[in-house]
This record gives sequence, C-alpha cells and structure tokens, in this order.
Amino acid sequence: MTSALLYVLAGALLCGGGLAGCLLVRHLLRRLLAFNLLGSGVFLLLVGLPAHRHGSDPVTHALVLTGIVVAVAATALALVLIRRYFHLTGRVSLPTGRQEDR
Amino acid sequence: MSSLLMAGLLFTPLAWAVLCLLLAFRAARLASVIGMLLQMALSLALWAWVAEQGGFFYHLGGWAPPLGIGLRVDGLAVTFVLLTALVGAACGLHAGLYLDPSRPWQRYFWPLFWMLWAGLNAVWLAGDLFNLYVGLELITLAAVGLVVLGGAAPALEAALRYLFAALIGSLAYLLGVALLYAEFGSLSLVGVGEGAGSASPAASFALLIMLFGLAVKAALFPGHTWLPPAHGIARAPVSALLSGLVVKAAFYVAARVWLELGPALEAAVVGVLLGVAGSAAVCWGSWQALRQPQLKLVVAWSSVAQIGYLFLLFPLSHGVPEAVSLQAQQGVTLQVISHALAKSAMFLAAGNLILSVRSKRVEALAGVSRYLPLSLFSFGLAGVSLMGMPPSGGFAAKWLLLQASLASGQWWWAAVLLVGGLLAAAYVFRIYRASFQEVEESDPFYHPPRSLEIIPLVLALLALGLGLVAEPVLSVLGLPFGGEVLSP
Amino acid sequence: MIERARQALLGAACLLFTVCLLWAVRHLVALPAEQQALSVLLSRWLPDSGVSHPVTAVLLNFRSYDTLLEIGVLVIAGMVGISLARTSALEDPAMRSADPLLHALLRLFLPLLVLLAGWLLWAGSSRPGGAFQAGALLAAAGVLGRLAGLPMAFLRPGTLLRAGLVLGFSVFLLIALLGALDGRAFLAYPPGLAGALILVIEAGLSLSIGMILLALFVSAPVAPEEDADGGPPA
Amino acid sequence: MTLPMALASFWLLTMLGLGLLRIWRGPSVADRMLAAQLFGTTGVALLLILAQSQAQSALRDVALALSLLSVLATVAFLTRVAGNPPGSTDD
Amino acid sequence: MSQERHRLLTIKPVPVEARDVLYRVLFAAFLWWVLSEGRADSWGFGVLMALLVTGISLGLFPPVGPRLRWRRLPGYLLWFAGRSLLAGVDVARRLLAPGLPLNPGRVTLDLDLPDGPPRWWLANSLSLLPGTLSVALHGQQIEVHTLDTRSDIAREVEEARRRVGVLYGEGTSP
Amino acid sequence: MTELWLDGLLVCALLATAAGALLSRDLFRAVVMFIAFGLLMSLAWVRLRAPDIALAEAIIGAGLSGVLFLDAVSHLRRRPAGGAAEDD
Amino acid sequence: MSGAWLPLATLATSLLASLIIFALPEHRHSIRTTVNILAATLKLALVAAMTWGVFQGRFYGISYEMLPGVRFVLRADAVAMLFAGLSALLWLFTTLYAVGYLEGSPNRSRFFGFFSLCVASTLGIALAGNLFTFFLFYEMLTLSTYPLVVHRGTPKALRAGRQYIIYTLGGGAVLLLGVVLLYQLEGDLAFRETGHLMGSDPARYPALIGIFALLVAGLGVKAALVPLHGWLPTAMVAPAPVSALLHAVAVVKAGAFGIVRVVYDIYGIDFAASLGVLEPLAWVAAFTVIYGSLRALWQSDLKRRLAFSTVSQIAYIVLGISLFGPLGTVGGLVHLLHQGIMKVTLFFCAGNYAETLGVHRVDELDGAGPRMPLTSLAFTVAAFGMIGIPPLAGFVTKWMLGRGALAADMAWVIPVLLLSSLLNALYFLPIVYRLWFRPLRGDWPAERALGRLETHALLLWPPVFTAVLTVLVGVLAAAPFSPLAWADLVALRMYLP
Amino acid sequence: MTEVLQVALLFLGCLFFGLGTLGLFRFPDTLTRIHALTKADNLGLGLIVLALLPGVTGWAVAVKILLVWVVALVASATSAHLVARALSAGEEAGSD
Repeated sequence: MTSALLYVLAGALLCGGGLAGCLLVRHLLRRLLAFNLLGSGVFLLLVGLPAHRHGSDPVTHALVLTGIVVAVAATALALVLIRRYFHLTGRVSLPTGRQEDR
Repeated sequence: MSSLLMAGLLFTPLAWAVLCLLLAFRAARLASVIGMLLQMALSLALWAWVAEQGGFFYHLGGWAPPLGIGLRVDGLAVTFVLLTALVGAACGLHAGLYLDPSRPWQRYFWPLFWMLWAGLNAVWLAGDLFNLYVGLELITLAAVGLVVLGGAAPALEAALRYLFAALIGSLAYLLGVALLYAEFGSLSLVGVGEGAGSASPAASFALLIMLFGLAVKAALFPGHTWLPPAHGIARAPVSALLSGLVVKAAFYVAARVWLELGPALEAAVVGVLLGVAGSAAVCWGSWQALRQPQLKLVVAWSSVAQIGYLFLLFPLSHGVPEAVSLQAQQGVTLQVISHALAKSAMFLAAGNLILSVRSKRVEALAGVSRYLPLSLFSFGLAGVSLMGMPPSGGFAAKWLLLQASLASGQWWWAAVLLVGGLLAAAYVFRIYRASFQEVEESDPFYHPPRSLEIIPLVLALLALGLGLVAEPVLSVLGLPFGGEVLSP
Repeated sequence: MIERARQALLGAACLLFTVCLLWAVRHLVALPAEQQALSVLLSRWLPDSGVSHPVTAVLLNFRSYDTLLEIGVLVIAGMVGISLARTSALEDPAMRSADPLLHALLRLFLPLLVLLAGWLLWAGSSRPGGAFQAGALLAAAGVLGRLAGLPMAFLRPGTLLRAGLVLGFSVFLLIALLGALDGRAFLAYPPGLAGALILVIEAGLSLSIGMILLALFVSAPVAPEEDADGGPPA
Repeated sequence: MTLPMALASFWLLTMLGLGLLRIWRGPSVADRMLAAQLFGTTGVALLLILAQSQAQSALRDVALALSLLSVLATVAFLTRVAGNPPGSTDD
Repeated sequence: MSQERHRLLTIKPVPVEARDVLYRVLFAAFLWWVLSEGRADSWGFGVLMALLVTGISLGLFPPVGPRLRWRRLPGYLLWFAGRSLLAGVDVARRLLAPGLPLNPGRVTLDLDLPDGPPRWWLANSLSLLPGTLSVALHGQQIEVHTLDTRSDIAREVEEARRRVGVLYGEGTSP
Repeated sequence: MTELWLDGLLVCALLATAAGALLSRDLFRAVVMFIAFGLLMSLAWVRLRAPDIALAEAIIGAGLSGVLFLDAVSHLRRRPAGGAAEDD
Repeated sequence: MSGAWLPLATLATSLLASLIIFALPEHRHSIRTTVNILAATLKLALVAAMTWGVFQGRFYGISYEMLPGVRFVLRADAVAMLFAGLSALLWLFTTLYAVGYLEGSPNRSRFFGFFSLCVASTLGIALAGNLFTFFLFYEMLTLSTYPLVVHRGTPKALRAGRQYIIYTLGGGAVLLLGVVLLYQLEGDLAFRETGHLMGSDPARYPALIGIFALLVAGLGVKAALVPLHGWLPTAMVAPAPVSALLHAVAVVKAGAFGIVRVVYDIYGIDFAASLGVLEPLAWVAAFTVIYGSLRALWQSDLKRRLAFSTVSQIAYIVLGISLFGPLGTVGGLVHLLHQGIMKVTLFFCAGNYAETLGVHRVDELDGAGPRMPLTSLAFTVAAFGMIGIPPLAGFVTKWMLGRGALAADMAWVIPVLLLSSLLNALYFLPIVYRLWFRPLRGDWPAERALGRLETHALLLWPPVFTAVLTVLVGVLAAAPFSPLAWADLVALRMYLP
Repeated sequence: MTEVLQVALLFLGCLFFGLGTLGLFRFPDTLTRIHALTKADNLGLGLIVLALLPGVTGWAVAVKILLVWVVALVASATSAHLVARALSAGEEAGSD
C-alpha cells in the first residue's frame, strides 16, 4: 500500500520540522506548536510504517490514541504554565544565556 | 502471593494519589505515612520474594506479551522498587514536615508525589517499550507539577524548561519505539531484543534516537540545561525526589534498551559517544557546581556530574568480555543506588540548612557547623558518597567502574572517574569550607525539628553503608540488566 | 554570536536527523511484508476481550495498564492546572459574550454534543469511539458553554472538582484491583463481566476526561488580584 | 461511484489547499478564521464522502463531531481574540 | 445561577410543562436513534442518555418564548431549501460576473417578532438566505449586512420574518 | 491512482500547514494553521484507516487544542500584570 | 574464628565513641571526656591483648566479601600491632591533652567526634589485611582529619584545610589508581608477610614498577615525601593536639605505614629489591631527610619548625624500608614508633607554650625553661632524642639505620644520616638553649593563675609521660615488648618465613 | 439513474465549494467573503449530502447525514453572524 508510504514520509518530515521547531524557536507557544507537530509526525510513523508493511494494525491505533491523550495533557498543562508565566513576568520565551542568581 | 504483592505494589501509589487529592494537606499527610509504610512493606516483601524465589514475569490483566503488557520482576527491578520506597518515603516524610500547610496549593504535593511513585514503579518493572513511554510521561508530568508547585515565576520558568526537554525526550523515545515496532512487530523489550539478531540500519537509528531522547530526559551533558534550574528551584524534598529517582528512571530505560539491543546492533560508536558525553558531563557539571553561588544549585549541578558517570555504562558494556560488562553494569547500578540515596540526603540536608540560615547562598552557611552540626553532617556524609570516597556506595561503584574500564583497555574512562572524584571533592569541600567559617555572633540560626534532620542522616548513612554491603546487594541483583529467562 | 552558532548547529543537527530518519524509513519500508504477529493475536483473543472493537479491546483490556497510566497523566495535568488557578471564581465575566444567537446555538449543540459523547462512549465497544473521544467531546461542550458564558460553578477548585477529576480513574483502579483480589492478575476482568465493566470504566473515564480538559482550559486565566508570591522563603 | 467520489474528494482537498492560502495571506484575523471555517465545512464534506467510499460509518460520527466543533474555534476567536483587542480589557 | 442566565438571555423563561419534557425526551431519543444508526441493542443506554440529555437541557436551557409548531416545519424547510439554493446561485452569479457586481452595505430593519427562538430562527435563516447576513440583534431591530444594497432587502427579510412567524404559530391565531 | 493523488495532495497540504504553523511570523496565523493542520491530520488518519484516531484528532486537533491555543494567544496579547514588555 | 571479634572490637571502640560524641550536646563535657578516656583505655587494653596474642602466634582476623572479588579484611599481624600499639597508646595521651587544651573553646563535640573517627581510621589502617581495606581507611582518615585541620575556622585554617585536602585527595586518587591497576594485573591485594608478587610474570615487571611508583606517590603525599610535603607545614594552624595527631599518630604515619605495607607485604622486600625500585625510594627519602632539616632551620615559628622536622623524620622510616635487609627494616619500623613518641612530646610542649604563655615563635621562648620546667624538660629530652643522642629513642633508630645501610651496601646513607643529625642539632639546640640559658624578655603576655602546676594538669602530664617513654624506649631497647624487640620480631617473621 | 443524479449532485456540490473558495479570494472585504462562504459552502455540502443519500444503508444513517448538514448549517450561520458582529463592533479590532 503505497499511500501509507506517503504518510510515513510526511511523518518523517514532520518529525524533522517539529524537532527543529522545538529546538530553534524560542517563543513558548510556537515551541508548543512545534511539539505538537513533532508528536503528530511520530504518530504518523507509528501507524504508517506497520500499515505500509502489513496493512492496518489496530494495536498501533490504540497506542497512538494513548499517545494523543498524553500529548493533549502535556499541551494543556504547558499552556497553563505558559500563561501563568507570562502573567507573572511578561515574557513569552525563556531567557537564554546564563542564569543569573536569584 | 507474588501476584497479590504485585497488585498491591501497583495499586497503592495510584490509590493513594486519588485519596490524597481528596484530602486536605494534614489528612493527606497522615494517609501518606500509612501508604508509605504499606508500600515499603510491599516492596520489602517483594524484594525478599525475588531474592529467594527468583524473578518472574507478571502479566497484567492476564494477557501475555507481546500484545498484553508483561512486567518484568527481576532482582534489579525489585531493588529499584525498594530503593524508590526508601527514598520516596524519606522524601515524603521530610516533605510532610517541611512544606508549609497553610499554602493552599501544597495539598497537591501528595497526589503528585504518589503519582510520581507510581510512575517510577511502572518504569522499574516495565517490560514493554510503550508502557515505558507512558510511565516516563507519568513521571515527567508529576515531576513538572512538583517543580511548579506554588507557581512562582522562577519555578514556572524552570518547570517549562524541564517540561519541554522531557517532552522532546519522550517523543524521541517514542519515535524509536515506532521504528522498532515497524521492524520487529513487537513491543516487548525481550521480543524486540530477540528480533534484533543482526545489525539493521533502521533499528540502529531507532536505538540512537531512543538513547538520545532518554539522555535528554536523564540530563546528559549537552541536554542537561534544564536540570539545574528545575532541581534548584523546587522545594528540597521535591529536588531530592527528582535528583534521586526521576532522572534515574530515564537512565534505567536507556540502559535496559541498550543492553537488549546495543550488542546486537553493533552500535559501538553510539556507546562511545554516550561515554564521551558522560565524561563531559562529569567535568562540566562539577565545574559549574564549583562556581554556583547557591547551595541548591551546587547540589543540582552535582547531579549533572554524577549522572555523567552512569553513561560510562554504554562504552563499557559493548564489545567487551562478559565479565567486564557485568562489572560495569554492577558498578553503574551501585552508582544509581548510592547516588539516589546520597543525593536525596544531600538535598534534604540542604533544604534544612537553607531553612536554618534563611538564605540560599553558600556564604550564608558560615557558622553552621557550630550550631547545626547534624544537618551539615548528613550533608557531609552524602558528599562522601558523591566523591566516591570509601566506604560509601559511590566508592564501590567507582571501584567497579575503574576495574571495568581498565580491564576493557579503555583506560581513559578511569581518568574521568578519578578526575570526577576530585572535582566532586572540590565542590563538596567548598560547602564544608563555607560552613566551617567561624562567626562571632551567637547562634543566629533557626533550628529545624530533629525529625527533619534525622531523615537525611538516615539516607546518608545508607549511602555510606551501601559500600560495605555492596556484594550482598549485587548478588540479589543477579545479572543487573541481563535478559535471563525468568520463570513465569 | 555564540547564539547564532548554536542555532546553526542545532539546525544542522535537525537536518541530519531528518535525513537519517528518512534513510531509516527507507530501509524499513523495503522490508518484506509479513504476517503481523500482534494482529493475529489480537484477532484470536478479541472474542475473550468483552468488546468487539479491536482498538477498544487493546486500550481497555489487553493493554489497559497503559490506559490506566495515561489517565494518570491526564489527572496529573488536571491537578497541576487547578493547583495553579489562584482565583476563587473560575469564570471571568469579561469573557462573556451575551449574543443571543450563540445562546441559541448552545441550546441545540450542547445537548447534541452530550448525546454524541454518549453515543461514542457506547459505540466504543463495537466501533470507533470510546472514552477519550467521548470525554474530549464533553470537554468541548463545556468549553463551548464557558465561552458563551454559561455558569460553571462546579469548576471552582473544591472537593467536587477534585472528586470529578479522579472519578474515572478511581473506578478504573478499583476494578483493576478487583481482578487481583479475585486471584487473577491486576487489571484482569472477571470472566463474562468484561464488556459491562469496560463500559462502566469508560463512562467514568469520559466524565473525568471531560472534566480534566475543561478544568485545564478554565483554570488558565489568572485574576489580577492574585498575589505573585510563590511560597515560603525556603 | 468510486471514481466520482475520489475525484470529488480530490477537488475538495484542492479547495482546502486554496483555503490554506487565505489563512496564510490573511489579511485580517477574521479572514483567517473564516478560512478555518471553510476548512471545517469542507472537511465535513470530505469525511462524509470518505465514509461512503471507504464504507466506514464511523466517519460520519467524525463528521458530526467536526461540524459541531467547527464553531468552537470561531467562538473562541470572537470571545477571546476579536472581543479583546490588545490592551483594551486588561484581565 | 438563574440570575446569571437572565442577564444572558434577557428573556423570561416560561414554566416547564410536561410536554416540554416529552418533546425534549422524544427529540433526544430521535437523535439517539439517528446517532446509533438504528441499532436496537443500543436502546438501553440510549434511553438513559436521552433522559440525561433532557435533564441537562432543561436545567441549562428552560423553554423560552413561543413554542415551535412542528407541523409547520416541513413547509418552512422546503421554502428555506429553495431560498438557500437561490442564495448559492446568487453568490455564484455575482462571483462569476466579470464586473463583480457588489454593493455591500448594512441595513437596519425593525422587527416585531417575539424575543427568543423566533428571532434566532430568523437571524440564522437570514445568514443563509440570498444576499443577507445578520450582523446584530438589538432590541426591536436587526442589523443586516447585504451584498447588494440596491436589491430589495426589506422585502426579503419581511418574507423570512413572515415564514418564521408562521412557524411559531402567528398565522393560526389571528 | 486517484487515491494516490488524493493522498499526495493531503500530505502536501499537511506539510504546508505544518510549515505554516512553524514559520508563520504572526502568532495568530500560526495557531489557525495549526487548527487546519489538526483537521488535515484527522483526514490523514481516515486515509490510514484509523477512524478512532481520526475521531480523537478531529475533536482534539480541530476542536479543543485550537481553542486552547487561541485562548492562550489572546491572553499573551494582553498586557501582563508583571509589567515587562514582550520580548518576541 | 574466635579471634574475629578482637580486631572488630578494637575498631568499634573509637568508632562508637565517635558516634556517641557526635550525638552528645556541646555542653556535656564530663560525659564526653569520660567516653573519650574510657574508649581510649579500652582500646589500649584490647590492643595489648591482641599484641600478646600475636606474639604468641595467635591469629586475629575477619574477612568478608565487600565487592565482587574484593574482600574487606582485618588482620592483626606483627606489623599491624606495631602501628596499632603506637596509635592506641598515643591516642590516650593525646586525648587527655586535647581535653585540657580545648577546655572552654567551642565546637568540642565536633572536634572530639572527628578525633575519635580519625583514630578509628588509623586503627583500621593498622589492621587492614589487604591493600583494598587499607585504602578504605586511608581515605577515611583524610576525611576525618579535615574538620580537625580547619577546626578554628579562621581564613588561615580554611586555607590550610583546602591545601591539605587537595594534596591528600590527589594522593588518594593516585593511590586508588595504583590499587586498581594492581588488582587488575594480579587479582590479589592481600598483605602477606613476604609479599606475593615474587612469582609474577616477568613481562609484567614494567607495569609493576609503574604501579609501585603510583602507590608510593599516593602514599608519599601523606608521608610528606618531598615534593609532596607542601600541606604539612601549612596544616600547622590546627590546634596542637591535632598537630600531634597528624604528625605523630595518624596521617604521616599512615603514609609511612602504607609504604611499609606496599614494600614488604605486597611486593616483598626481595622482589622490590630485584625490581630495583628500592634505591630510587631511598634517594627520595634521603633527599627528603636533608631537605626537611634544611627547611626547618629557617623556620622561626616553632610549630612550623617541628613540621619540617617531621618531614625529615618520616623520611627516616622510608629510608629504613628502602634498605634491603633486616637491619634497615628494623630501623625503619622502630622509627615509626620512636618518632611518634618523640614528636608527640614536642608538639605537646609547643602547645603548652602557646596555650600557657602565648608563645608561638622560637625567639619568644627565651627563659621559658624556668617558667615551665617540666614542659621544657620534656621538650629538651624529646629534642635530644630527635637529634639522636644516646641512649634516647632517636639514637636507636639512627644506629639501626646506619647498620642497615652498610648491610644493604648503601654506604652513602651514612653521611646523609650524619648530616641530618647535624642539622637536627642545629635547629633543636638553639631552642633548648633559649629555653634554659636565655634571660626572660619581658613579662609573659598572659599570666594565668594555675595553682601549683606550671600549667593545666592535663596539659602537663602527657608530655611528661611521653618524654619518659622517649627515654625508656631508648634505654630499655633490648627489653621484651620494646619497640625494637617488636620490630625485630617483625623482621624475623619477614625474612625467615 | 440514481447514479447519474448522484454524480451530478456531487459535481454541483463540488462546484459550489469551488465557488465558495473563489469567493474567498475574489470578494473584496471580509463581510462579503462571509456571504460567499456561508452560502456557497453550505449549499455545496447540502448537495453532496443529497448525492450521498442514495448510497446509505438505512434510514437512520440517511438522517444522520442530514443531521450533519443541519448542524453544519446552524454552525456556519451562527459563526457567520458572530464574525460579522465582531467585525462591525470594532472594524479595526481584530486586524493586525
């Protein structure tokens, strides 16, 4: 099944892009977006590769569902943290460089 | 019998998390003490069972792997379960006295604490790659929650750093799992290990990426930047839990995966790479610890350094004779245990010291040795283990690792071990030095209750005594990470 | 300057990662197709699982431990979310939109969303659907209601909210223990009751999941009067 | 019937792509939301077609959920973004 | 709680009658039947859900305003379908015409429909009818945006208003 | 063959939205792109014959997390209590 | 089996004492002192019992596997008893002295706790049955002495502590490397009376030489062999009992004792000689002897002068060890004891001068003799002993060493010994001269009312006793159980297996 | 026969979708674009629903599809209204 292959490729590219976003982008919300993209890429690979080799595999579907729940929980939590952080400091990205003493 | 023990072990922390969420701080504290006792008893019983009867696989829900989830209850796993019970109980008891119950958010400490415990147990026992992922995430989120408890800006910043690093690490791990599953069609660690008979590029890449993710989660050198703020900003008992146990979980997974797959995939370069990163961590972490103005940051950076040692396992267990590999595994296991005990003791003691001197800075410790000898003593004893001085567990670990590195002909790791020990001594003695400074005035310190001071002392003594009983402990561990056939 | 170099390095690493990933994928897709062991097992065991939909069978029976822990993750996120909510009232009147058409929409959609959630919950045992989808739908309904300014008193941090957060989790946990006390393994269902118990678990879970996600959405805003102090000096 | 459906879904997908362009170009926030709305409707249509062509009735549930939730983003946008221009209503 | 709802609605809810409950239960049951695609085995749970949903719906949204005449619905729907087809064609016509014959603008019209569902029906329908888009409802007025101010918007709106009125029983009791 | 084209197009759109969400300078646009991405992911799951995930993704990706993000964006546009200016 | 508890009990005495003292609150002096003295006495008794047993050829030991393949071994052999006896005996005196010395000063709980811990480590070093166990206690000693060195908490003390720790931990690391390498190579670390490397594969000889260098370098730090001696003079800022402990009982002795163990019990003297490692060691020792004495000449601070004297004197022990043959061995071993007794006396006296008269510098000692006759007498006796005036302790050593050098065909050692004695005289005699024959320069800064005695009783009697011992071990060198006799016994067992 | 009708309806539906999208680009301002979208797209959806109706397996399913359409109608009418209202409330409010 070649169409699964397409999604696998998309997944791989999403992984790369998402990772780049996570590492390079400093704005927290964007980073969180990138994290979600990365997650989607991984999930695509997780489902797509077995689908390509053996056809649809319900086990991977279940795994991805679990993964999505975890990702959602993490995203929602991160959003709460980011908003509170912004609320307290007015920052939307983490300061870089050496941490000053507090 | 063992089935009930396992059920209890898995059920208790989760159930207590629920219970404590519904109770107010003080009631939850009381409940937690009972829970800790129960958990300790269960862990001990299971440990004794495994020590006597040998390990076994526990099939959750009665479904066998690879479709079901099998827990692998071997010597190593139960030892870590016991260690978790020990350190967890100590940190919990300490936290119960240390945290200020008048703050409304402190009540959430208990449920998060129990969730963390549950996650740790899940990871130690897991025999399934995906289950490990979920367990790791459970740990991560609970840990982040504990760091951020209170929600002050620095805590938020640290928690966000930690959260992002950990999430990326988890996803990298999951990506590896996806690739492995695609290749071998199995999720159980053993199944994948059996499948990986020969070098396969995809599986090698999967291994690499998993190790990368786990290394970030375990705060290995270039990916360590999240650790010091997170462990430095959290409350002392939380830092103790995080440094003592949480980072070990990621390492533990990495080690298990590596030992299952590494030899088959001929991934020597990866091993050396991790070893180099570990060495860099030892040096850089120690150096930073030496320069930190704040006490807890010193301890946190020391964690970065100490974790570096763990990663020497990778080069020392690949392409070497069986005996050497075993030695390295034993050494690293001892290092994990002793560092868990020592570092949690150190954080708890540091917490007491900070409480007493009302400042986080190292200079503020002047005169502490005169008026608060006990906390300092605990701190010092823990430091002994970190330095790898005899008779501590840290020394035993260092000894075994030195032997392994010399026997494998990779003498450069021995140099790392020795230099690391000296650097550790440098930062530990820096604290002593500050605290031995005499002050003229009369006792300016707050004296924490004795019970707060006893807890780190007990942990430190355990870390110290571990070296003396290293052989018996190791003999229970059996083959630390080995894939021996276990009777069901 | 160093920052620039770091960025370049990281970018190159990501590029390398992508290339390697593609290369690994290329190897994987070239592998011969073979019978998937897990799928075979799944179809063989499915009749014993109490449900007829394989994904649900995997999620709530064969690999229910994953699901249990996963719900734990959600509960943690919810807990942390409400632990950060420093406001006594979780709704902000400023956010209200008193649009009559929105209200009209709500009148139709809210019941429909709940009903759909119920359907997905029930359908989960035989076709796609299940606790998480239903719970998320419930949460979406809640979010919609909240955006339109429906009162959400039950979302104030309090015993009710906390109990709601862990309701599904506790149900799951108790049923899990039941199996162990009965002499079987942890998380094993009594024979014959699997289907019913799974439905009970799923019902509880959807409620809790809905509540958790909603709580996370709701608890995010911070009121201005809240003190910025983080905690005791220690 | 398979081919027309496939063609139709192809076409709808193309429309989605064009909608994407609108999201990208904007120019106003409302335009973006509008395009997202288009996404919702088109997605529902696509799902319905796919449900038929792939014989997966569950996809109709997906379509229903999607059509119910497509309004969510708009409402959020209105109450949170458009309703609160920068600096106007401080929290 | 009820006070908040009042502020939101500005309409007094009418007392809940038995037939309101019945209608809603039946409607919910119907929806369940639709959702479950007629599966018989789902009814046990379905009845439960129908009752639950009715409870929620009655709790959150008590009936307001005049009641819908169900028998009038098909006629309205037919009309509506025709008009909305026309609306599509209208948009298409304007779109495809080379000169883009548009003359957008806003019109405010008086409205004497009773508050509550009738207005909602109207406003929502208007958005789907040719050339109109309801922008705001304030008091006795409705603000409509139109693609072409030159066309007879008022007539269009009046027609729709009449239809909705019928739907809510205006024509039956003179 | 059409199916393949369909999938190809979907994948392209998927990647385009992902790139949009990542690279967009305007945060709001990025979030809308992300919502679109969620919807496309849902379609992708459908194409991969994983309706369960499609359902979840439709509810989460196109519904909930979009709202969460929009909410956060709007929050981050307002002036914080902490005072400091945005550094983005 | 029956003998297992004795070494353990000996070790436990001071360990337990240390724990009890740590747990005691600061103000419970009397209990603390009682515990201290009880433990010291008990320990002395236990060591005496063991010594008697060892003399009769009984075996005391305990061994268990601590790490895979590595055992923790305590074993009382003749050499061990030599060192154990010394430390047990001097611990008693030093404790008494310290109780008097620190009266009324802060942090005594901490001080005595670590003091006992220090002695426990020393005993462990003495009783260690293999190099691994030795290393264990060797490092424990390092850690437990640090708080003693920085006890005063002044910047100077802290600096000294840092230097001390840098040197000793560095040495420890080198030693560890050596130990591990040795274990790697030979798989056996046990101390045997004739060494156990004799049968080693000749291909390993270069490696063994390297390991020897590592081991000696590691041990040489504590033994203060030049150029590794830098910490010792700086550490003089510590209180006098600590200095006494460092110089006479514990630290430097541990280093020297370690070299004894390595040369005799690991390599075996024959094998070491055949490897050719002894001669370089002798050269280093000889150089240290001269260098230390020369440096001592220029020190105006009394304790610093004594410190450099220690550098020089400890090298005698190493020198004796490096002389192949029973006589050299006896000389080295006996000096281990003699030097301890003499040096402890000197430090006690120096402490008394500092504590009672506030005198730290040599040129301030003018006329101190009449003011503190007993102390000064003790000092004089010990100083004469150091110089090697017969029949005092130092003479016995130097005599044996000289004979040993001749027997080992290393006659160049004789001039070294002579020169060193000369230098000893040059830096000790002026002090003695100043004590007795120079008039008092002004009033003593802080006159204290001390009743009948010239100083506190607990400060006075320990140096007097040890001074008497200095005389006795010299005069009664031939008596049974004298240090010399015991060293003979050791040498006998070593050379005639 | 139904087949032909279905295809025709499908085609028409697609056509309207295309028109909606075209409107998104051709119409000059946001409000007019709303018109185009709401009307054309919903009509398109309706036509496609009609096209699919003959292919379904039961009444309930048919009604379900119709329900989807109705829901989409209500949703898009309401959101059109909401967007329009927001735009008129503050013309520059949401623009960047």
